[in-house]
Amino acid sequence: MVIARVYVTPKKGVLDPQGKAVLQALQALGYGEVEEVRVGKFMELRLGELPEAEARSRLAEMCEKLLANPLIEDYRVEVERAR
Amino acid sequence: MVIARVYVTPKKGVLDPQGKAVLQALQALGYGEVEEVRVGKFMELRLGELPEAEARSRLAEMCEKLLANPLIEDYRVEVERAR
Amino acid sequence: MGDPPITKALIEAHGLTGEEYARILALLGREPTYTELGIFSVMWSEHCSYKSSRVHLRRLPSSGPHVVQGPGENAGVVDIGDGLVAVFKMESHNHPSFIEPYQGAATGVGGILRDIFTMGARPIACLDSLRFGDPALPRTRYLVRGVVAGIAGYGNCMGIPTVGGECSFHECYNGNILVNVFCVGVAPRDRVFLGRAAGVGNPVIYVGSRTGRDGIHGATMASEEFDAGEEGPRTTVQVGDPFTEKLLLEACLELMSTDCLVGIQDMGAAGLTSSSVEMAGRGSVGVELDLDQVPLREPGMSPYEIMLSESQERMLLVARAGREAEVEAIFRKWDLQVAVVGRVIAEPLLRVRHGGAVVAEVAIDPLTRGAPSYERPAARPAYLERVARLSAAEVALPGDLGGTLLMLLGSPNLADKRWVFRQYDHMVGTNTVVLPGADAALLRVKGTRRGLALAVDGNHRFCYLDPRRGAALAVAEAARNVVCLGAKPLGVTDCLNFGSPENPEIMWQFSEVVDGIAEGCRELGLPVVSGNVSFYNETSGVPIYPTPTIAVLGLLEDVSGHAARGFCQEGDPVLLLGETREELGGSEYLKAVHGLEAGGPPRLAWDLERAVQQTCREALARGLVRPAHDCAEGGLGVALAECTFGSGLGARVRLTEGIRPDALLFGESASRIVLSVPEAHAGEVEALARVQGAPCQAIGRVGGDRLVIEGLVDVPVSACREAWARGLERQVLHV
Amino acid sequence: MRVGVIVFPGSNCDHDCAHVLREVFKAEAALVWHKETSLRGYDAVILPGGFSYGDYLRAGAIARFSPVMRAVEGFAREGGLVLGICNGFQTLLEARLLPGAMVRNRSLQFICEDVHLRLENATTAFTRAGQPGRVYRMPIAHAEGCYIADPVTLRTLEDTGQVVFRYCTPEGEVTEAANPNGSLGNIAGVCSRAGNVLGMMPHPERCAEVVLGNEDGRLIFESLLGRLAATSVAGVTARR
Ligand SMILES: Nc1ncnc2c1ncn2[C@@H]1O[C@H](COP(=O)(O)OP(=O)(O)O)[C@@H](O)[C@H]1O
Ligand SMILES: [Mg+2]
Repeated sequence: MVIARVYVTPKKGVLDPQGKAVLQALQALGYGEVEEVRVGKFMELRLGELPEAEARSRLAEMCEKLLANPLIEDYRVEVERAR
Repeated sequence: MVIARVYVTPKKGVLDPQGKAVLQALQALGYGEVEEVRVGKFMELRLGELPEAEARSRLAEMCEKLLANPLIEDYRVEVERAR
Repeated sequence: MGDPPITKALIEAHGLTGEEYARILALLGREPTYTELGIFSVMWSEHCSYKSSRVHLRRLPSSGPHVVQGPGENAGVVDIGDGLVAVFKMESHNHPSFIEPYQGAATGVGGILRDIFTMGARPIACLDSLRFGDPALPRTRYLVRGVVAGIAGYGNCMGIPTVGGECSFHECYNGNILVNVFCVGVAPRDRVFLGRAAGVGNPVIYVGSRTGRDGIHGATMASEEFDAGEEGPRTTVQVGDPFTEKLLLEACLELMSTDCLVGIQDMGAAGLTSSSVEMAGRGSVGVELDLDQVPLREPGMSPYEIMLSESQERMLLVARAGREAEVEAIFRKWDLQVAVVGRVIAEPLLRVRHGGAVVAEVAIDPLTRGAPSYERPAARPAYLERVARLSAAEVALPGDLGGTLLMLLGSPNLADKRWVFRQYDHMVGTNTVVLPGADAALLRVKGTRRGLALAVDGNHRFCYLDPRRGAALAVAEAARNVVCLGAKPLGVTDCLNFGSPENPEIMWQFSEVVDGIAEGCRELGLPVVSGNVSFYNETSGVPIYPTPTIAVLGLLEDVSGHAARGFCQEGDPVLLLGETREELGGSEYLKAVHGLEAGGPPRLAWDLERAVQQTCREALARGLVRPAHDCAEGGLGVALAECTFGSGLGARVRLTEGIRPDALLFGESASRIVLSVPEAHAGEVEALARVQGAPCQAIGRVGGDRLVIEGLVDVPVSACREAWARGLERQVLHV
Repeated sequence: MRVGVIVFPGSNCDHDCAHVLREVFKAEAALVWHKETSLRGYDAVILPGGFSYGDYLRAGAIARFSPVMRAVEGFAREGGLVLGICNGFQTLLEARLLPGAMVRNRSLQFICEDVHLRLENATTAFTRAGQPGRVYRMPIAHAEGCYIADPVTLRTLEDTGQVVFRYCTPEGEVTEAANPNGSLGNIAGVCSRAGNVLGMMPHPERCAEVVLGNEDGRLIFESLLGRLAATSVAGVTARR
């Protein structure tokens, strides 16, 4: 079984209204030490049995097509073989 | 400077409608190997200079209070000292 | 993992009393299984059995010429002509929303929507009645944001507009907010479906989402008060999936256009248990379930968990035998789960199998009609003596009445609620003719010339000071609001929110409120066709104020003939229907300016109320009136200011009653409506009022950019508007 | 002359669009299930508003892969008229039939209210009945309506007249205060280079009837149906 973790973040320079709102909320709550926040998505996928290299290339495709919008988002994939 | 990464995921057993929709979409796209998807949040925070232990405890607080909803979400924090 | 043994502690944890358990033993002639204990506990919970309220609810009038279906089904049904019916009901989701405001409110919307479309009606509108605690508390802000976002999140995604409602604040809700949601749908009169099982051998079919471990014991939770310190039980949070519900709505309506369906009911509180038991009960048959067929989200769920799960977005239906494949095809088309999970049987009992064994077998009747019903002791609360007195001497007249008006307009309860309703899609469906912010919402009914006017109302302070009159005033006001659009009130649904019924003082309040509603409905000829009771709204023994929410549905024969919104023509005479008496008791002004909650609520004379409503409706029907606006919280001063917000046109008014100026401006005498009419029509309106016996005075004229109430108030309209428009943000949201 | 209104799972303005076409304009409209693979027989296609697939992940991201979208792509490529309203616009962006992307409103809240729009391009098939520079009032209802594009794309859109509507004041001034969601350049609607695909966040179908108190949305339907009538008279409609 393969476990994949996909991290999707707004591209640098792209508006991140959510990050801005979280930053303001944290500062208002007294966490003045926080200087910047970016909010993205985190996805955990469980895949059936398949070779790691293939898993990686399939996941890259899924990201390009669906999981991220490459125009505005960056993504990163981690693959781990479980049990 | 401290960089923190916060991962927020739906708690086990709690319905994850987004994950369900993404799973079905991936399967329909021909990625039949995907068996489960959970969709959560990923946040990157930049904090000012402060000791790591303190950063960790402050971050745990922020998660409990704001970044995650402990009733329905789990969270995990990674802290890294940059430059 | 075997079932736990049935111990005293386990029985107590299920909210069953010793007596109730003894009854279970007698009924079964043996010890219940764990699953059976669970079934009894949810079916006999306050939430499902109405055990403390049933004896009282009977006093509500529920019949009338328009009533197609009164209480007892998933929602009430009234005839609106042209072969159509309106299906409507209100539900509370108070406890879950306090624990997790977004999901609690969202799943509340999901639940009431299912109650409507389960009857074959496409929902066309929701209204929400919200009560929060002290605006100064950070938690209040958090709850407001979460609840509003949750209602928006669910309703918007479903494509059901939220077209109105109310939102107010009082410290009595600090530990128990109220989230009541009303929904109305429209269906052809001959295509109304009931939650009834029938036809021995017919399949019982499960559709919608899979069953998970969510919300197990939600129904018993709604029947217990919160303990101090904790923010409520932590195991019951359900997450809503409006997308799946939208599919479920479309699939159910598609199924209903065939003739496969015998009966259908949503799985709400107490899930599979209450839906199967109630359907069997209404049809006087039994149901046999095979839990191995239920689509599960998690492996290894026990029969107890499957029977009690409150996973959202599920329905149970009975189809004609032999038509299973058609039903399956429809739900598959919409990517939903569908499974035959049982059969209708002749013996009137619920038999549940799991892994080949029978894990529960219980007669239906003791779970439904035969459930416990209590006439709980009631006692007039001691506080009433204390709050009844209000001496005028205690209430100092403010020096600057214009300033007081501005302050009231910006106070959380009276301020503009745009921040709330702009987060709701209130136009989807393209039926919303009068948008949120008016006395009532107005929806056109496609394919006809008709319109439905909808309003929800309730004044918790009046009900605290005098539960019976407060409730009657709520009925009068909700009806009056509908009348202000020119509609004729047709029917009522209610949501009754109270503390613990085990407290005799609360029970007294409840009984009085029921009598007040009954009186109001009788006097105005309105049937109560559905409703909901929510008890145990208290934290650490401190109950909320008695809070009935009343929703009225009204019918307008010609939707294009509705009233305008606010003053719109320079020089128009301003008329006041009804009369202003020296009544400060229970007013928003007393509370906001003087910190007092005392005195009796305003008097209510039904002859006067009817005369005012008749006059207004008749004048609107004849096209004599531009806007009509109900005069309620904040009194005449606030009502006049509200009339200026649309166009920015002010008015000059002269009030001649010889009463205290603050009572004149801010007293909340009932049965009043402000009209502005074209000069040429003023005489006819006055004549109409005379015929009806409604007092009607010309109090001034529209014009200018100031609101002038001679000798009392002289403020720019823009200042009123500014105070009002920013009030909620300033005082509640702090943005 | 037949307009297809696509129904994705979660579309909720599909009936509203069909209602306006049929009842207000007496045009022929059909609901097209998202699993259809052909648009043969349709003269124009509308992707309606709503929450296709719950707007999970990103608005329009999943709908974009519905079988019917292959047909929509082909239809657009051949010059067919495609209108995306709100969620339909978002889906057209995800499908790359229009340039740019949508992110959440800067307030992070869903916003439902009337806005004012300045018509910037009255030459498209969807706006030809209007006057350039005129101000229209239409409702918006969305949470992800903040339009963004990279600077080069934006420049091109401006230079080629692909910006069709802009949020403005009632007087027609394009100001920050009149921008409800933070869209770059106050952009409320854009069309494809060829002009046959339009995406707009405001809902014209919600303001095309007297009874609803606003008829400014008629612009879109009158233009579209007028164009179709013109082309069918000219016999050019033979496509497909
Ligand atoms: N306050 C009330 N007034 C009139 N009818 C009521 C009232 N409360 C409940 N009812 C009726 O009792 C029945 C059961 O209530 P309901 O709230 O539907 O139970 P559930 O929450 O399990 O769906 C419904 O027909 C409802 O309309
Ligand atoms: Mg119900």
